[in-house]
Amino acid sequence: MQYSPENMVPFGPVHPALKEPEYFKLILEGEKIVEVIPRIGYVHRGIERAAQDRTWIKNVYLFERICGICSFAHSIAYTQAIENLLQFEIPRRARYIRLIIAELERIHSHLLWLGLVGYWTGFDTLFMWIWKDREHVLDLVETITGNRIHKSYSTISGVRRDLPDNIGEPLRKEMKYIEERSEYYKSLVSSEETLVIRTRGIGRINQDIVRKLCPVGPLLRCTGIARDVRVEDPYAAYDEIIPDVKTSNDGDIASLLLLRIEEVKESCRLVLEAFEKIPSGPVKLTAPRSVPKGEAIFHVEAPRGELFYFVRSPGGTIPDRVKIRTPTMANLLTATEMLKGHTLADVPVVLTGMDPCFGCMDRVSIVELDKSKQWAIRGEELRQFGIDWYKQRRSKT
Amino acid sequence: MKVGGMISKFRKSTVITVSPDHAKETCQLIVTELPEFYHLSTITGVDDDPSITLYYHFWQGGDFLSVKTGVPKTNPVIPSLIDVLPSAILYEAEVKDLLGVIFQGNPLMDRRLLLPDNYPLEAPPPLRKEADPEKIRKMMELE
Amino acid sequence: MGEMFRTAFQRPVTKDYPFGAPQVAERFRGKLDIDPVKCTGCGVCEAVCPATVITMIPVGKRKVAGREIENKRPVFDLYTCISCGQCVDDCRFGALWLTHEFELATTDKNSLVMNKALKVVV
Amino acid sequence: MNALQIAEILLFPGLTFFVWLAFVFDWLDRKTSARMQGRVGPLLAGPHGILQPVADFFKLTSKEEIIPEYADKFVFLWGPPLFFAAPAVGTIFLPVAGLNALVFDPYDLLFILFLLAFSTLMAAMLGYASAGRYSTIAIGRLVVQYTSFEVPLIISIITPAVLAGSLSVEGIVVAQSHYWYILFAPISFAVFIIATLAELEKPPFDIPSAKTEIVAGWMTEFSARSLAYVKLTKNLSYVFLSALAVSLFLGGPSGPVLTQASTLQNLLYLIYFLVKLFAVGFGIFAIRTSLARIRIEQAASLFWTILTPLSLLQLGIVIFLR
Repeated sequence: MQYSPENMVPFGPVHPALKEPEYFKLILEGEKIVEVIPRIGYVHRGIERAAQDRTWIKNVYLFERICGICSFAHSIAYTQAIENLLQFEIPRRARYIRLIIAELERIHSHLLWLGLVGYWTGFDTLFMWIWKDREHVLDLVETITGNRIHKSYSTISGVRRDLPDNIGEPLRKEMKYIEERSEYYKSLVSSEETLVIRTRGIGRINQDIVRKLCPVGPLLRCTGIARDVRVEDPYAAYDEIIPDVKTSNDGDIASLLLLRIEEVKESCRLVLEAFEKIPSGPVKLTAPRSVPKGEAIFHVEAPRGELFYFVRSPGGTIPDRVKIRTPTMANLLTATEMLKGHTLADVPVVLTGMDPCFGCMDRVSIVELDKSKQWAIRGEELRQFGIDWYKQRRSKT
Repeated sequence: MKVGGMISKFRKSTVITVSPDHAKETCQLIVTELPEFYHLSTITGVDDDPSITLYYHFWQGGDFLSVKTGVPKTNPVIPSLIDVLPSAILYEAEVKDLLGVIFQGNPLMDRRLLLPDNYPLEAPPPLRKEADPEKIRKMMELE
Repeated sequence: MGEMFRTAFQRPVTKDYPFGAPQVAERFRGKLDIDPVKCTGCGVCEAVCPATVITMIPVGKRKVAGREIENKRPVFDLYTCISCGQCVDDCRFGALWLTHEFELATTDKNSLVMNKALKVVV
Repeated sequence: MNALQIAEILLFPGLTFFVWLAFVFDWLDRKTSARMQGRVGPLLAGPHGILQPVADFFKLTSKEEIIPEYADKFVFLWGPPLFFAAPAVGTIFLPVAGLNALVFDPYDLLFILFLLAFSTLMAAMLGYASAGRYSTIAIGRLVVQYTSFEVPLIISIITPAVLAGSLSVEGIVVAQSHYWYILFAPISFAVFIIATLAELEKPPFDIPSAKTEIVAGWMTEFSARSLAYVKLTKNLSYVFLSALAVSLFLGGPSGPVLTQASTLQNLLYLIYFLVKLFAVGFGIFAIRTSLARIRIEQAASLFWTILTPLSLLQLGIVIFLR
């Protein structure tokens, strides 16, 4: 379908359905989507350039502000990359605490996404309920780290403060509560008829698309490939507390829903197990100001997938280069692949399928692939085009 | 490795340093030859004055495999990996925009990428050493 | 459907914040505060602050071992402060801490500039 | 048409009463769906936020009206009041206080059917006049949805008419004085409720005004005055259709009458009518909060393949019974 301005419907950049500005040019044939051209870069802040004139410690607070939802994943990825360079062995208790906070963040991120799917299929009640339950996790995180989202809890040589001592009882209560609720949502999602017909069979991807486009995280696991950084390349305390990787194999939004609920339950189990087995001991060592020369690669299983950090130090207090590749960046091509062949009504649902976090991804972006530039179409043109397009099609068949 | 290149191994990631024209061949070997499913994590570009070094990071199971090549700053051109790994289109587009490396065969090369539309054309790409933010900001105000 | 009626009769979870008291966790990181007496003007907090909030202001002279040394005290422009608490951790003299106060909206910016530390010495 | 009748039409059981009911329904809808979702709902305007819809209406009318450049000026300006007229006129035929309606006409049921069709036509006209891209897509969906839910709606309205043997709402209400038609035709009552959900564009059928895909659907380009009218009309048709359901299936204001004094009788009828009206209203609120939005072709298939044969079957039973 040759791209022409007449049948192009803009979706974004500022659109009530999308929380962050991104812009998808949808080439429609009637209501069916034929071609999707993402054009993003509206929230690009040049973080990688900014990192090059800040010291190692200051960068910790810069990188955790890349994404509002997976901020702790960014900070542990960065701090562990530097600990690699320093050949540092941080205390075991700090690694356990990092695991607990990372899993709490995964629960809060998945619940946020589940609520959004409800919102985008018009099911506001599910959105309200899930976000009501998510508050429990956020309050828990606030009692431990002092802030709901920007936890600023992990530094280069471990964790800044120990767990509050009376945290055991509320932690167990909240985890049990979240497990119960996710059990209820699991049954609701597969039984609620209006939700099922909006999500089953939508945005189907299979293994060869995945092998070609390399998505990461739940999008990869929903096609049956069990690939999780926590298991394959364990960091923090994942070598002692092994998460078991959930997969499903029909790769549509419904399976993504169930997969993420399973992961929430799995995270609850991990948090409780880590809390039972946590060793005593210090949580922080004194870290040197400067990092020896060298380069290090570190990746972490953020809620949305593999978050990749490449840090290169010239041997001083200022980094030479920090390369960050966020999971949404890898998933974007697969998402546009999922969109093809569906109707306009499915666009928000499929877009949430990959759980986009454009704040993360927008340090880099892709531009539209088409050639012709500006367009200004009026309602009548689009309608007129639709009418004679169908007339001409009918005459052909 | 069949391709001439220096292999250095530190901690969990192996780096194969190759000359620019062998880069594509090495990546092709990694993807096709090696049995496990190699996942292209990303392409990193670093500006070390005389040349721009590019790393192609592949992730497999526990360890990393990075193909490292250097491209002269005067004419930073290198064949693109699109036909071998379609997902590379994203990462090449990013490196092109931030460092000005041209990847032959990548459809995004002629489009302005993540930089704002009023980023001055003659200004050096932002991540280059000689790009000084104050100067660029003044240039942008003029336009 | 059943769940709906059960939630209908439970108490709604909306917190009546503007009217009721704000519920804040014990470790909440709010506005920065300083104890001017403990502060010795060493300047470590200025070096470590990610948001360059702190600037050291010369306050007077001090004689140490025969040499005249500038005496400096920090001034905090809390307008750009991100409440990360890095300065609190790195202050050896325990002169800084984070309060629970978060209602910082004001009509003029320099009401957020905190120069309490200057007053004591001069 | 003496002064009392005009006052009755304009004031008590007529226009202002129903507009006031429309505001109360909107408040009730927002409050209950909020409570069911664990929220508090409107709180500040008036006791428990009951004046919130009224406050919204007057705030909107005071705002500046923006007319899109390509819009068809005449329809855009005069459309909303006309759109408001459709349900407003319909309310006259419904008996509220007392068993007889304000205006009696042997064939007023047909006129009500015309009014339903007219309000959807007006919605399409308004959306098309505002010439925005989102509204043109919304109009396509609106017309598809209308054509699919209209047939079961008409069939489910005809069943009580066949039962009562008369084509006027008042006739049907009178005929139901000792047993309500819901006992005989429960299926058509259910079909009627589902069709009203589709007519009012409430979830699961809020496809034409799906806020996550096409902004506010055919209402996207409306701003101050016209938006206030459109919102009020949606609430008014909400009240009108539930009142219609009450009169056709639940016997309107009829109910056990204790005294002979006519004023007390009318008061009693009014109370019965209001109780039934709010019961139907709550039913629709519950359905509205618990369902997700389905796609347009799924809605069309739901209506054509399931609801139409069902209501035909019900019509057959009723004719056979009669």
